[in-house]
Amino acid sequence: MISLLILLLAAGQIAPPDTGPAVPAPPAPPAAVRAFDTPNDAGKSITLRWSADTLARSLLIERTGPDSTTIIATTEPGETGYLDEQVMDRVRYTYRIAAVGDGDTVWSASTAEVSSTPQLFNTNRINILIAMVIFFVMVIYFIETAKRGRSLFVRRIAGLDAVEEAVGRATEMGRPIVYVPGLGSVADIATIASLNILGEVAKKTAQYDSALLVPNRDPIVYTVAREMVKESYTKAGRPDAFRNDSVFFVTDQQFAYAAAVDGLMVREKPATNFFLGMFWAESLILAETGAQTGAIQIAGTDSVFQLPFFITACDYTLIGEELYAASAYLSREPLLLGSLKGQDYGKMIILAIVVIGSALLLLSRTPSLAFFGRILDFFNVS
Amino acid sequence: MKFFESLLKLDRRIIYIVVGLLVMLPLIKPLGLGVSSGPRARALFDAVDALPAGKTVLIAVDFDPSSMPELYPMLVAMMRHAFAKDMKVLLCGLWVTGSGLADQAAQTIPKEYGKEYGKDVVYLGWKPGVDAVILGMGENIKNVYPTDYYGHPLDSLPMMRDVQRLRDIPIVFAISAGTPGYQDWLLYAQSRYGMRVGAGVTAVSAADAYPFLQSGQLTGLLAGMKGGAEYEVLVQKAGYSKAYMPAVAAMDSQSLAHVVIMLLVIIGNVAYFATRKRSS
Amino acid sequence: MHISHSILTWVAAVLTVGIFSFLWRDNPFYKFCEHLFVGVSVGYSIALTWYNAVYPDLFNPLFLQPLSAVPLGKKLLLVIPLALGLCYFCRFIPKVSWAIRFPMAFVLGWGMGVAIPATFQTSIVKQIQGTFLTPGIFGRWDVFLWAIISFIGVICSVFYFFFSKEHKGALRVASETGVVFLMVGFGASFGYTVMARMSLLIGRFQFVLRDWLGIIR
Amino acid sequence: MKRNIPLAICLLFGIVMMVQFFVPHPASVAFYDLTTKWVRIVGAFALVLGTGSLVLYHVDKLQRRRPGWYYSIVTLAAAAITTVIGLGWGVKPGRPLQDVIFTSFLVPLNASMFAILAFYMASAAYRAFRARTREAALLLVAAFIVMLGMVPIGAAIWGKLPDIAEWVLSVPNMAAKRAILFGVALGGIATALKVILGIERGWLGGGKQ
Repeated sequence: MISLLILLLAAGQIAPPDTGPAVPAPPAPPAAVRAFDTPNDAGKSITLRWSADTLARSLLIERTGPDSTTIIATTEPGETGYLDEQVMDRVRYTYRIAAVGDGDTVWSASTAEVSSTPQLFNTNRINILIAMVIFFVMVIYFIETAKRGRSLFVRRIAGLDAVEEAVGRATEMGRPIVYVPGLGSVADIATIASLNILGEVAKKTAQYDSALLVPNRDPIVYTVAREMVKESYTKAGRPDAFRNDSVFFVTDQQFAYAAAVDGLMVREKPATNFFLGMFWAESLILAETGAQTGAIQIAGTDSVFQLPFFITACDYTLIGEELYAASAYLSREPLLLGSLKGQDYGKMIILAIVVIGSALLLLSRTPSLAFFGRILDFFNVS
Repeated sequence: MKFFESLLKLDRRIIYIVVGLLVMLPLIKPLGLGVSSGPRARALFDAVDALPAGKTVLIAVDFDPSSMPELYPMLVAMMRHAFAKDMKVLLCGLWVTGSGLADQAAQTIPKEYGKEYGKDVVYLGWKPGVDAVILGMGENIKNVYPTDYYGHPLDSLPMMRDVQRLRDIPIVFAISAGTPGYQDWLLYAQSRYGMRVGAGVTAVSAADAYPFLQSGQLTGLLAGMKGGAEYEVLVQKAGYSKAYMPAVAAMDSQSLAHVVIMLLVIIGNVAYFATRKRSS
Repeated sequence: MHISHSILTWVAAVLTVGIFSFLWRDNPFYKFCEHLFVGVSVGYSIALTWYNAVYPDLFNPLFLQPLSAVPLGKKLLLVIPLALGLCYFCRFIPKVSWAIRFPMAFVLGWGMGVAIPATFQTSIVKQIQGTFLTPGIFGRWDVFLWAIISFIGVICSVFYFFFSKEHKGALRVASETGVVFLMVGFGASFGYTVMARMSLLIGRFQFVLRDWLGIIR
Repeated sequence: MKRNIPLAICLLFGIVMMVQFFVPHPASVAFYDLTTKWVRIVGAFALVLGTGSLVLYHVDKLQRRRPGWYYSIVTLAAAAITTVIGLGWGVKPGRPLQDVIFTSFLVPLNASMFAILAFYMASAAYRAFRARTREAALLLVAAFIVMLGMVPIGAAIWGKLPDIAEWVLSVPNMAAKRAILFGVALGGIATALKVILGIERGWLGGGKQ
């Protein structure tokens, strides 16, 4: 994505193909030759700029260091800049550029002394720092207010109201619930959200005393899931009801795992299937087989490519962020509700920036307000 | 209503057989559902076609065997186009897993036009590093590739005498299944050496390439199997090749496959709503 | 119809048919191919991990290189990832299985620390820039119309994801339009996925018909 | 001790890497390269952990002669042979691991597994993709337009179809993707922040103090 933008900016600098014969008159020396320490870099680099309106055959770049004067590069006449990366930090250099004509070479005036230094802060990324500070302050502020007991409202999420009903249904029919915590690792946000929801669902299966099956693909997620379910059963006051083989590791191979869970669903005929977390191409195999067994299916993922299959094949689908909000919604835990509120305000700020920014940018068409055009550059990334 | 119920209980295997046959048959006997060449494929074709004989076209094979069905036909079609116009083809690649494919193309396609390795086609092989490779080739190809994929020193290959560095090559056709790929050729080859860049990509990543088309950085774009088929048709219509066109045949299968999927969804829904109306 | 004589093509063809046999019924031939697949892919990732990460970054500099090549300071630094990595093995020892949290803490902390600024850069700041309406849209009528539609689409779809307010009144209208855009977006990626999967299936048939059986040229 | 030190490590590296992003100084770049190597090494050990649990699973299946135990021999043998070939002869192109194992085993197996999904999609299209809700119906209509627009048969049916498919992909689809990206990005950042600050402790695995 980043390179996308650099490329678009680079569009303007396509060097025009060099056409036309060199005029025999002696070329004028390059004008406005400037040298400065390359900004926002790790040092050892000096940038040269000049306006070459000469019709020379080529240009010579000469650097004068404390102990030597050498010609470091020859470039095409069309070039107007050069990056010298063979310099040492904190050493003073001066530069000269020559336009080479048919018989003679004309030198420009040499630049002022310049030395290269590494920078401690990348000023191009100030916009990201501002965005980070604003968002962090908001999330932490709302978590603190939630801690002080202020109740925070969360809108109804269809898929999650069905959890209560789905667990009840499983108990009446005396059939198990299959909970697939996704195929991601513990470092994936969707897996963390899914494990939190598993904790809530386990509390309900403990209360209703219905069977719960949790097949895992990642060995580490397996250990975390087992702890989560055991803890939920003790919190629900039913430590004895926890069955050791309800949470188990299957295989970490994507399609072998999908085939194994399919076999489980066809054999056990669960009343409810949960598919919450990270999914890839196997989402379709699980959702389609699950639909055949007649179970209620509640799915949720942040993977845009897999959501279409869940939406068409499952009864309820949590789209992207709804999966993250689910654990806050089910647990009503102040910390989670607080951060959810922070995210909502983050979205509001983004919308405000987009609307106001667009209005100003459109106004910048009128010459007097042209400076609004620079809003776009503020959002450049590098 | 009995009919709809039995329809709902249709065995999956019957669906598999139907899909399997409909996809396989056109490969054996192409239906020729007609591939209309879009503007993007034509732009690339015209750019290459306008080059004088003797010029060299650089093709970057930046994909691996798993995206071969979509991208390999593009490589073959471009090579046929260049050879038919007595142009020379220089192959290189930023993906180590693509070396086998470039080698296979370098051995099979030139024979169709009586072209000789070293004189009309050279395969440089793979080298680690992306910006280092492209920038190095910009200064002097021999710095990056002292020898070609088969170990011949570059000086011993007649074709390489008038191709010292990227400025001597008018256009690079970057066939990429991801990164590294055409974006690197744009970032390094075009902005620094003014090379024109054409891109061949998989269908899934085509949408990401559109901005580079609108900005004029990409000289043309082939997207997925359809893009390959469009170029194959252009090459054949211009009389440059009469060989079997894998992408065009595949497009017939792709068309039938899409139609089958849509019919299945429609039938499935009709049966579902019919039985539901009766039961509710 | 001239069948290929290369052993490797036959191996690939037999494995292809083995996997496809699962469509008819789960059978021993498929189970063999599936278990072979699991074994080969595990072995392949071990070899790649050894040559691309463990040997060049740890084993060689720490154990093989003499002190002249790799100074003691660097070697001691390398002991840290080695120790963290070994903690993973504690998972098999019940008494100290909690030690697995050290490597997880490092990988999670490092990963999240790198991800946060990068996510702000690519998924927020750049996307905001892309969503702005710029004077350029006044060019042609359709460019103007599509720019307005996608602008409204982004705003309404974001409203759909609002959690802290009940979707009533204006917010309800916005989120309803948002759902329309979301569903059309998912439909588009569904269509794309169908095409991508079909190309792979066609690729397999081309391999079987051309490289193996030689029915098509 | 068992919880506070891991939380401290997580907090330390989280904050340091966030700050590193803004500092172009060579020391900061060197720190980034050094820790990237560390993450790759630790990740390699995690792979050994995953393989360990896989091998234990199959060895256990073998010892207990559980149904289908002979397949475990296939997995263990294939893993051993591939590892020996890989470690013995190297991973560079031209070596047996790439030319034989990758090209004639992994590529066909992988491609066939994915190709099977095309068949699953067909059966799922018939048996599960119902226009049960208004949203699902909208999704299917958009899918039809894109699928038809992308193949020559679509253009044959109606000349304008490819352009409409192009429009669906570049206007509504792009808007929806961008909106989801905002939401998922903020959600992900909030969760990542909570993990670094130790508010989100699920990964510690609950239980023991």
